[in-house]
Amino acid sequence: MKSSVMRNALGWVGLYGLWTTMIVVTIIPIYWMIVVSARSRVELFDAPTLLIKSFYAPNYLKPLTDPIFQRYLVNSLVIATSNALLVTALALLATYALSRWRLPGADNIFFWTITQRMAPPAAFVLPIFLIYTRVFKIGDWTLFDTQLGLILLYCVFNLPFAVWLMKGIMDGIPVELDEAAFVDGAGRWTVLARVVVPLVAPGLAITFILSWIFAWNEYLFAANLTSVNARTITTGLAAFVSVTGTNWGEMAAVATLAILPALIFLVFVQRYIVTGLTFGAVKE
Amino acid sequence: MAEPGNPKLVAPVQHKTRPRGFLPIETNRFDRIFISVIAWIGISLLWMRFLESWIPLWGATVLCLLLAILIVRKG
Amino acid sequence: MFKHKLTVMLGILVLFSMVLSGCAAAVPAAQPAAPAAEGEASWWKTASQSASCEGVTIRGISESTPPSNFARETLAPAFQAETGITVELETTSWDEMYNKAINDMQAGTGIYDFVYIEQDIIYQYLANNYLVNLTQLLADNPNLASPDFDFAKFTSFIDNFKDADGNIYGVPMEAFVKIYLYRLDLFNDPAIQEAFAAEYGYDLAPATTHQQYQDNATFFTQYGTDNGLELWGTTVQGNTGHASSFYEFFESIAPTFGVYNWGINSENWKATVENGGGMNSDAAKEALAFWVGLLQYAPPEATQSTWDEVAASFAAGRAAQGWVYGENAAWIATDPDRSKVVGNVGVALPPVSEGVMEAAADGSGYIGYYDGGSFGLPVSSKNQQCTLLWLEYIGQESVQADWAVAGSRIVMESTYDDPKVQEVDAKTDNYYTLMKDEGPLFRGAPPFPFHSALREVVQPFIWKALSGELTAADALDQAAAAADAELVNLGYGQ
Amino acid sequence: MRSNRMGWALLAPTLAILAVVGFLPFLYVLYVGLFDWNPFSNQLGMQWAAVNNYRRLVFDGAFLDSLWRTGLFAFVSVSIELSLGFLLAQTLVKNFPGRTVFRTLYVLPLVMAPIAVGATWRLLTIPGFGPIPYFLDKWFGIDYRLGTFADQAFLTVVLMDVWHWTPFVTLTLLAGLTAMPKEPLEQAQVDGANRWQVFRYLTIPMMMPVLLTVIFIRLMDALRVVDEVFMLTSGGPGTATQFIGIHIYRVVVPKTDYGYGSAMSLLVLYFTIVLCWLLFIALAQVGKQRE
Repeated sequence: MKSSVMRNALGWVGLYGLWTTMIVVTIIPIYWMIVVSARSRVELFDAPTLLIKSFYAPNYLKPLTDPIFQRYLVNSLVIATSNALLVTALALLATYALSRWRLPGADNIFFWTITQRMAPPAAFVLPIFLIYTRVFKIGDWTLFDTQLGLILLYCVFNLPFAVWLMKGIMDGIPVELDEAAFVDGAGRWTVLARVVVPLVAPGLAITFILSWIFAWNEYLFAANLTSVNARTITTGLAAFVSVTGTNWGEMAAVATLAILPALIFLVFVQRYIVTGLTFGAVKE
Repeated sequence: MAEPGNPKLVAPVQHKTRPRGFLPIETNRFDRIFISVIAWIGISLLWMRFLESWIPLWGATVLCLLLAILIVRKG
Repeated sequence: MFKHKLTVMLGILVLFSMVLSGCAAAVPAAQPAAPAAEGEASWWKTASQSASCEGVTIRGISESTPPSNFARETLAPAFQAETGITVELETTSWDEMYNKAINDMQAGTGIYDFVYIEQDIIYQYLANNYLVNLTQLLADNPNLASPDFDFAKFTSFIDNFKDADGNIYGVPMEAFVKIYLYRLDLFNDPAIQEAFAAEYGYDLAPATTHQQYQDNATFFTQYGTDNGLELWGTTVQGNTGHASSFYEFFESIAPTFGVYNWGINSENWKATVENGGGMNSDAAKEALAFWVGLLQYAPPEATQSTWDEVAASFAAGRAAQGWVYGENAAWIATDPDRSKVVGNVGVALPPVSEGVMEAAADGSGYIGYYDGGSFGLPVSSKNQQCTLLWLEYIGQESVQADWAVAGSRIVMESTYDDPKVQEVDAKTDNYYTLMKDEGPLFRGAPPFPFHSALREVVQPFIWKALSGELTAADALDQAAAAADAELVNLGYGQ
Repeated sequence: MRSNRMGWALLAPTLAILAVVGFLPFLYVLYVGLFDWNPFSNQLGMQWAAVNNYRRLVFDGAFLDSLWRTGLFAFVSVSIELSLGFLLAQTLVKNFPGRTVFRTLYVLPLVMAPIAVGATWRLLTIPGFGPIPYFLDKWFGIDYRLGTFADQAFLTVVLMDVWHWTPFVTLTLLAGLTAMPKEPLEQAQVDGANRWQVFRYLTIPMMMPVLLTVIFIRLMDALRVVDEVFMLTSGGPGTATQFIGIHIYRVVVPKTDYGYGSAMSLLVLYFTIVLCWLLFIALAQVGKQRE
């Protein structure tokens, strides 16, 4: 009895020890970023201390009051949100189709689509650039440097993933439920909206979140397929590494600003992640 | 995991499979074509690295073509 | 309940993004209002109207540097007020700028109406016929030739942007030399001078030979250690994963040892000594060994430093001397918000081996890097006439002085005499004067059309020498062999 | 029976988008990979090269080194992420005071852009103002310079990847553990199995599909890592952290060797597909066995 109490206590100590360590290790880099963002250029090379002694506001104010930076922020929000919505909707339709119809060849589609995410991206910049500027061209309008261009492009990375996530969850919804609704006289779309969607909602939520985070964070294509109008905040980050002395403070401030929306977002929806992220691999 | 008859376990999409061939896994036609292509590329690369100084690449192509036919029909 | 929440959340997000889209559309509209034209229409207005450029938007790309930012923030709005032409200048990182400009010109898509051309890449662009002949374009459009613009007013730096027939392909927008900076407060401290003389038997001074440079570096590193200071003897632009270290070695260090043009023989396009090149010559090996040896007297961040961080290290007071790009000289010497060594920056010519200074003086050699860039007009541009006006606008004498103060760059002779520039000159230990007088001793990158391809092949060996993985001699032997192979691969020197 | 037309119609938008922005570029890369094409070489334009690019590739030491280095990186970092993630996920299954707080703080790195992760770690590791070199030197006397020591650079990159991605692994495994039926575990404990036995013979087999899925996803992304490593070390010192994504970037972008770079890219894609396909087959087999 006594030993079991001991073991229990040890277990608690171990548990909290482990987690405290993990949290400290996790937080320090982010915290350091904030520390740096609060320092002016001349303070940067002072001996490292983990305390924020003073707050150098221009690091934040300069980007925040710069209309160009504001545009980056808005673009990022629009692109990430639209892309996540598009991906979630398409994945819902696609997995519903895959799960409820016997489509010849469809069971191979999943692997084929996910292979698109595997390619090293650098070599694909040129072809996509050419397609955007040459093929999608109406008069002077092209997909280059438009929000739509990036929204569509990110589907390549997010859709296969989303289909994968949703497929397992969709397969877990009994067909009988659909059929019962059909018997009651509901149409296909009604069934989808009233029966299926509520049941797969956690999956939709997690699909939305992961797509959103990816689209918010992507850099290489955003940098190469935009010029002035559709640039995103990650490209702004890279631009802060400029010639006359790297603007570490300002860069840290921008990086901090860049994770804020994602962070707020994550805190609100975090609890759905655990229910949605099973990839259908474990069926009850 | 669950009792028979549970609708969840009826795979909603049936694999269009044939009785097992010599490959260790169940395959449909797409899978076998895919395996053939993978094998083709792999053999050609190895051929270029190790054998091409003695036998031209056509050797690999012929070999792979035969292998592909075998896999697609009997795999 | 879950469904309800989710719907609300999605609804809010949709609404949010729609509102934001609206904002996004509104942002570009918030341009500074054009000041009303005074009196009769200016020459710019007339020219713009005659080419029906009013309301046209031209777009350019450049590196995010102070000169480019000045062009974007100050010159572009002023130009728009004069002509009604909107200039959208995209300023981004160095790598990205090249990638996008080349993609655009290669594919002929015409996204950019003007691009930044660094002095070292122009030969690649000319070989591919990417650029419009500006001399010709001006001659063809006499109505667009501004009386305030003349190629002859530029410094000789403009020669970098000429083809064999003397036609000009770019309007210079920045130019500077890579200079030897040292700390006046340290070098002029009597106590330090005494200690130095006692140890080395000669007087402390900015180095004119490599041995002296090394002595200075050794001394100040020791001085820093003894006094518990965060001070080292020299900077080294020695990033072991970035092109900047390649450039420092081949364009700043090697020439001072008499190894020019990256050690490549331009007669037969060979790099190895066996084939008539000089990349692995004894002088080059000595140069690399000297430079890598400096790392022990450099602050620990040296092997992660590009041109940016070298300037930052020097500005933070962590180095007593070093090779620093001249574009940084002004802010290091004058801006107390960014620099701890304001007022203490000395400027001198870099140390050289015997005979190199003489070779530089008679034009057969050079002692360092004269860098800079221009704005050029891609053939694929759809608004060539309107862009020509913009290029002439930035090439007027009247806009140069403020630009020079903002970005420590000078492209015209007359700018040196401007009082604003002379004021900064006094604060920077006469950097501008030195650039004016001694500029001809420096030279830009050799006119190689294969510049970046070859750099990519050679630089890993320089990185490995810096990280100690290879000795200087081995690194250059391997680099030269690799360069020979790549040149053949690129179709040069079969 | 329902007609298939409706099913295809629902799939159509997905397939159309993937075909245009995914498959079409792939075909173009395939095409370019058969040419010698460098706009800055002496011969302008594309020169037909058949499979010569691939022939060069299989003998290209720098490429093969980089491939091997990437494999090592992916193996090491995914192994660590998996073991650590599994451990943490298991502690999170039980409810304990503070669990939600821990979990929320712990997933912060997940939302950071790779490029911001690289920047953050650079701030941490720069000698002169980063705390890591400072404290390593002060407390342990370790000379820590990413630009000089290859091993330190490689380890730091692995550590950064672990820091960035273990939260994702943990969450996925946690979701799997949460969804796992409880009865067999309880039954086993009643039958007197010890913890290790339960873990080895029940948890692991039941979690196999989730584990394989996680490995699949992480492997796929680790093999094409670019942004954060490029920001932290730019592939240095020398080529110590020049993973294949960076290597290809250098060939395609600064070197503008489009033909060779495309071939390289496809070869890497091939290896990744084969690796992931094997995992996928394993996943399907596990799935079948359980039914």
